[in-house]
Amino acid sequence: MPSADPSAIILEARGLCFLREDEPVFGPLDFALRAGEIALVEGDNGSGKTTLMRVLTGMLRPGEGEVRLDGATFSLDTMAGAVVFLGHQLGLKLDLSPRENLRVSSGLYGQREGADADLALAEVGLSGFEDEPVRRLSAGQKKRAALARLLIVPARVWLLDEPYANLDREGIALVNRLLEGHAQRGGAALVTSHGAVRFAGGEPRRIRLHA
Amino acid sequence: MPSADPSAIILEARGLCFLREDEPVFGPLDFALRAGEIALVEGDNGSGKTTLMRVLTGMLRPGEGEVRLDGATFSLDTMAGAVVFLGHQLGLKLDLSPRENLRVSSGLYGQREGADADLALAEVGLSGFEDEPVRRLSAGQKKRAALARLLIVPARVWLLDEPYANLDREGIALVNRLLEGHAQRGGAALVTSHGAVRFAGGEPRRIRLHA
Amino acid sequence: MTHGSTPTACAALLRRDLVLAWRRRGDIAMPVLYALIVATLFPFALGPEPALLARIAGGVVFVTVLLAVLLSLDHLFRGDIEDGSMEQLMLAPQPLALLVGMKVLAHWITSALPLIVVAPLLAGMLKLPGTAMPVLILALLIATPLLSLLGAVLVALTAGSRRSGMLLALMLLPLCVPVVIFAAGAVAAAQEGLPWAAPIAWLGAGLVMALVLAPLACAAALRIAMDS
Amino acid sequence: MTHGSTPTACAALLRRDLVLAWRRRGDIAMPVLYALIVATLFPFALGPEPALLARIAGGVVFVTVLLAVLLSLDHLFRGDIEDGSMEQLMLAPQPLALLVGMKVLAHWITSALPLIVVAPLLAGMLKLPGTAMPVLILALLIATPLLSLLGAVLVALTAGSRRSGMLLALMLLPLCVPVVIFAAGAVAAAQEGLPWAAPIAWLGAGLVMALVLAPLACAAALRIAMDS
Amino acid sequence: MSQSLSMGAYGFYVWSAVAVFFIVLLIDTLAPLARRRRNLRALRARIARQENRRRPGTPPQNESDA
Amino acid sequence: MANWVPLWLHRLGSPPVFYRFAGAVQPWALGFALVLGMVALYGGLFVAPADYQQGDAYRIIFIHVPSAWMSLFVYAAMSVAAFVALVWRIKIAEVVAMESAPIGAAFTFITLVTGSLWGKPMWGTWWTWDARLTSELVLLFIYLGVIGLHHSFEDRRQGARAASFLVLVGAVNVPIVHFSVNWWNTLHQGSTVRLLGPSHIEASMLWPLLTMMAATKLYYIASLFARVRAELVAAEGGKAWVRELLGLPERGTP
Ligand code: HEM
Ligand SMILES: Nc1ncnc2c1ncn2[C@@H]1O[C@H](COP(=O)(O)OP(=O)(O)OP(=O)(O)O)[C@@H](O)[C@H]1O
Ligand SMILES: Nc1ncnc2c1ncn2[C@@H]1O[C@H](COP(=O)(O)OP(=O)(O)OP(=O)(O)O)[C@@H](O)[C@H]1O
Ligand SMILES: [Mg+2]
Ligand SMILES: [Mg+2]
Repeated sequence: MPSADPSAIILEARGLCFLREDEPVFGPLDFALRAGEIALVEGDNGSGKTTLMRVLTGMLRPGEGEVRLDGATFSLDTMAGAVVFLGHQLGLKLDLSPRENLRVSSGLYGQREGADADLALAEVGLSGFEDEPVRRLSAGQKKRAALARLLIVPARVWLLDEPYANLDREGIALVNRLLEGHAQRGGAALVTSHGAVRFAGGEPRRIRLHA
Repeated sequence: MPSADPSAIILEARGLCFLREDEPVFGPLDFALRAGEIALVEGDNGSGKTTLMRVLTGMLRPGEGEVRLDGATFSLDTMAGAVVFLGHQLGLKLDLSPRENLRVSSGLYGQREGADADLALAEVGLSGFEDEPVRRLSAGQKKRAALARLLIVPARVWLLDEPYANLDREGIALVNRLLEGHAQRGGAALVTSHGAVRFAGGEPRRIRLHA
Repeated sequence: MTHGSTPTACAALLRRDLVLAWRRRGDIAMPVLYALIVATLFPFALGPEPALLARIAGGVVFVTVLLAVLLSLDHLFRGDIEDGSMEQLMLAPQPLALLVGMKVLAHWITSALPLIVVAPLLAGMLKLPGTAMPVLILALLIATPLLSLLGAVLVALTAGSRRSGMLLALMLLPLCVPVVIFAAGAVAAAQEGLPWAAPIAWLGAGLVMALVLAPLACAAALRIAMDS
Repeated sequence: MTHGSTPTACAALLRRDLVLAWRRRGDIAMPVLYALIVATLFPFALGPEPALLARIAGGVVFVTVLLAVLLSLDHLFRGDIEDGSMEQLMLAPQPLALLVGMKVLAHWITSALPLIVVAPLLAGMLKLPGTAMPVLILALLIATPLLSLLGAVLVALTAGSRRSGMLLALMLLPLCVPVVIFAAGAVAAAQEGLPWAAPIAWLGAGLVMALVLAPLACAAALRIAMDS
Repeated sequence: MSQSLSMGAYGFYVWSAVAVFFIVLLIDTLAPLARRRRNLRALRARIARQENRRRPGTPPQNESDA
Repeated sequence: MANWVPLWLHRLGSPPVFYRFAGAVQPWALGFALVLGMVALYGGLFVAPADYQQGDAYRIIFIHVPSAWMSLFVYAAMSVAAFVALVWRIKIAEVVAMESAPIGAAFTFITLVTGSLWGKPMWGTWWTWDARLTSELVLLFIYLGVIGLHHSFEDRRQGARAASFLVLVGAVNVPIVHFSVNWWNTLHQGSTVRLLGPSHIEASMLWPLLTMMAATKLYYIASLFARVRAELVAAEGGKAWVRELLGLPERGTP
């Protein structure tokens, strides 16, 4: 792992700003995420949470300011699998089973030590659905299948866009459990939510966006 | 309006059951919705809420039992616009603006007296976005655009599948406001949720599904 | 409270589909481009002998138009099903067959009509004699709505499936064989100065039947397809 | 913790696309059937004269293959973009151009290869003389990957909802025309007993260039498409 | 006999036709047998999976307060 | 109409009954088909005399014509089943219609190949765009379309119903394709060769032909029943009778 130092800043935004047709979508943001930190991005509908996430993945180019990963300016080409993103679109192939979907992810991103697809699926509550095509899962089950990816992949930064949506209470607890585990392993995570759901693990950092 | 009698049963399920490959997805259900009643369908992920909704719209054929609308067995052909359904897929055309989408709905379903597209959009908090293609709206804004349809269309029965997902706090209050108004006008509604969100308007009926 | 009238609903849907097509007018250009490419290709592949080209012009134009229509048919209902609009259509208090008919009409206007407009150009490139041109246009005007309607029934059947446009092609072929034979036959007859009214009349009869039956069949097929 | 190696990632992606294709193996058969159908339509439209058919056989086979390849290319990236898999690919610690190359390879294997296998059958049905058959296969073996690669760039450009992509597509689509012209030309030459090595060599040169440049262009185009 | 087997000059055509007939129908006969076995195996697996699904949760049962 | 037909059909419409019935009939049908087929082939290939015009090549008739006949017969049977399936929603009819398609496609394929093998020595070409040949090819496409549509659905019954719909649409098309002989100016290569009407045929040639026709009918029944049984196991997976078949306990009892 490149940065074993627990107090090291992993992800940092400096004066980050995204412009769409020269209108700022979100204002200049400054924040730094250290190893083991979870930050909650809060804001109303349309305040720019998803846009911020896409900027942080490098998919969108920031209008002003910059994003730094492990202290270096980063782009799609240089971040080398350090980041995993879970968006409104889950990135699952409907014709593959959850297990096969996981195998693709671990092929692309590598596999965390000791991680196992079936264990991960059991942990997100999908035992018995390992071989069902994802097409046949309910909305919440699909979300869980996507969450299983987080348990497999060795990325240090998790960017989760509304991970709580479509999940039942047990599923919300599951997301919180996953985040706590990740923080304990020294990862960092940025999670968007509408504040309607209380994040359980300690008091997280909050980044507030205004529409 | 066919049934002005406030105590009349609008939507009724008798021994309703759906089988998928001969496995029951949800067990025999009996419930009756009267004018002005709102019922909450609760259940964990994969317990069959969406499936129940699709059966109630007539899109899926019940395995056993029957659904009655205004006392008559109903099917896609006989219900004549009495039902409006909002599912995980919102039924919005991404290339049209919210206003254009609303115009299509009112063309198909007719328009409620005194209803106006721009007023409805303002009520769901989309003023200023009337002419933006839906593609450019955020997830929550899309949901709001779909909700605006409820304000326009004269259907007496609303079937809402997870209307709260992707909405911020103000959006959740909006859905509750819409439901209360609908109940006061003598409509009936069935709403699924995971119970993570508390329904505000009085104590609603609850229908519980178990996986 | 006003329940929507059927004409309003049809107009709203037709208008929606036309606006959507206009928003993506690039996609309208695609079938035309395919057709142009195919037409350009033949002189290259066969050499520029006018007699040979003239001989095959009618047939090539029809096959090309058929394939181009097929290409665009594939998307007729898919978008509506994927984004949940089809459920809205089915729940609307209007006869589904009529609504489906409107969708087919919109499809014909946006994909077949441009092809008919460029058909004289294509035929000209392939040296079709000018005398046969009016017959070509007439045959296209009758054959393309027929193809759209027949195609729509099959697309509706595949609506709930995870299918590709190719399955559609396979299913459509047996249905469109007679159409192609009649249409190309009429043009060939006109080219040789023979009477061409009979095949056109057959096509017309087919079109009338399809206009009545196809929307009903479509609606029935969609009901089957959505019931999953 | 094991970071995925590039070969592993490529293998995983290739495997995924092949499994997906296998799950929908009906779709693999489809280009083949489609080509068969088109080949069937031509005799219907033109009449069954063997000499005439033999004359156009080469051209028809290539136009058909072009259409079938383009038809199936249409879905190359769309599925991945719509379900969010494309974001996963772009964030993976692997060169995007390579991953895209894998996708094109999978596409070629599942849609062009079956076509090449049935091409002799098609050509035979259209009375192409046996002497020209090896040249036909050779030309197809070089032309289809070229079409897949060029088509992939085209599809990547139109992937976003951006107008500019459409414009570039209009410029790129005609690029496919020379490929078909050279390939059909080689077959026509072989049919007439003329030397056919030159057009094949041109095609080969084009393929080498496309193998290097097209994945890079694709990756760049996809970045643009996702950046909205 | 060998003369009768060679079918004049047409042995190749006749025997190919017979061979095609038998091969195609043989495949057609064997396919459903294999499929039945596969289906039964898949069914056992599916039932096992479904038992597995039910184990962690409550038994299937529905209620409503109507 | 006598009411035993609907009664009998009604009883057979129950999947477990049909499963058992098919299981009892299938081996016999297959056995008789094999025996009759062998007898017919022996008669056709060795006993019947060579044709004075075509020499021994005409012996392909004993395969080609029964197969060609079956390719149409199976379509007819499939159409009836499809109609019943759509109108009365009978599961067995859906399964019968869908499982007929591959068999019909197999016979159509055999017809095409054996016709080609016959055409090469007789007409000097493997393939010509004769109306009858082409319509047979189109029939193959219809079969393949039905099979493709059936399998492109997630849900079995839905796929079966959609494909049944296509069967009926295609059935309307079959006569059209046949009449296209008149509309389409073909070369009509085959017309001179097809002088063998069954009535003109010699008895030593006729009996193997008729025997082969009976054998193919029986084969169709055998293959259809085997397929239906295979499909029923999957389609009725959750039902008690299949669980019993698997030796599993009733659902609900732990
Ligand atoms: C690919 C080539 C061929 C195909 C697809 C084909 C197809 C057919 C079909 C579909 C039938 C059944 C017609 C019906 O029952 O209504 C048939 C019958 C027949 N075919 Fe062929 N055929 C082919 C080649 C040939 C050749 C080369 C010969 C002989 C030289 C031949 C001789 C016959 C005869 C004698 C019948 C008997 C039925 C009758 O008299 O109508 N066929 N063929
Ligand atoms: N198309 C389908 N084919 C087969 N099985 C399905 C299909 N859709 C859903 N299922 C299964 O049916 C069950 C109920 O699904 P449903 O979508 O109704 O759940 P839900 O209550 O809406 O869940 P969620 O809260 O996650 O949306 C699930 O176990 C699911 O796996
Ligand atoms: N592709 C796009 N093109 C143009 N504008 C866009 C696009 N996507 C989003 N927007 C606009 O940018 C703003 C921020 O959108 P974003 O999706 O980031 O919001 P969000 O905070 O994720 O909201 P939600 O909670 O509803 O998901 C919104 O006003 C939206 O209308
Ligand atoms: Mg968002
Ligand atoms: Mg649901």
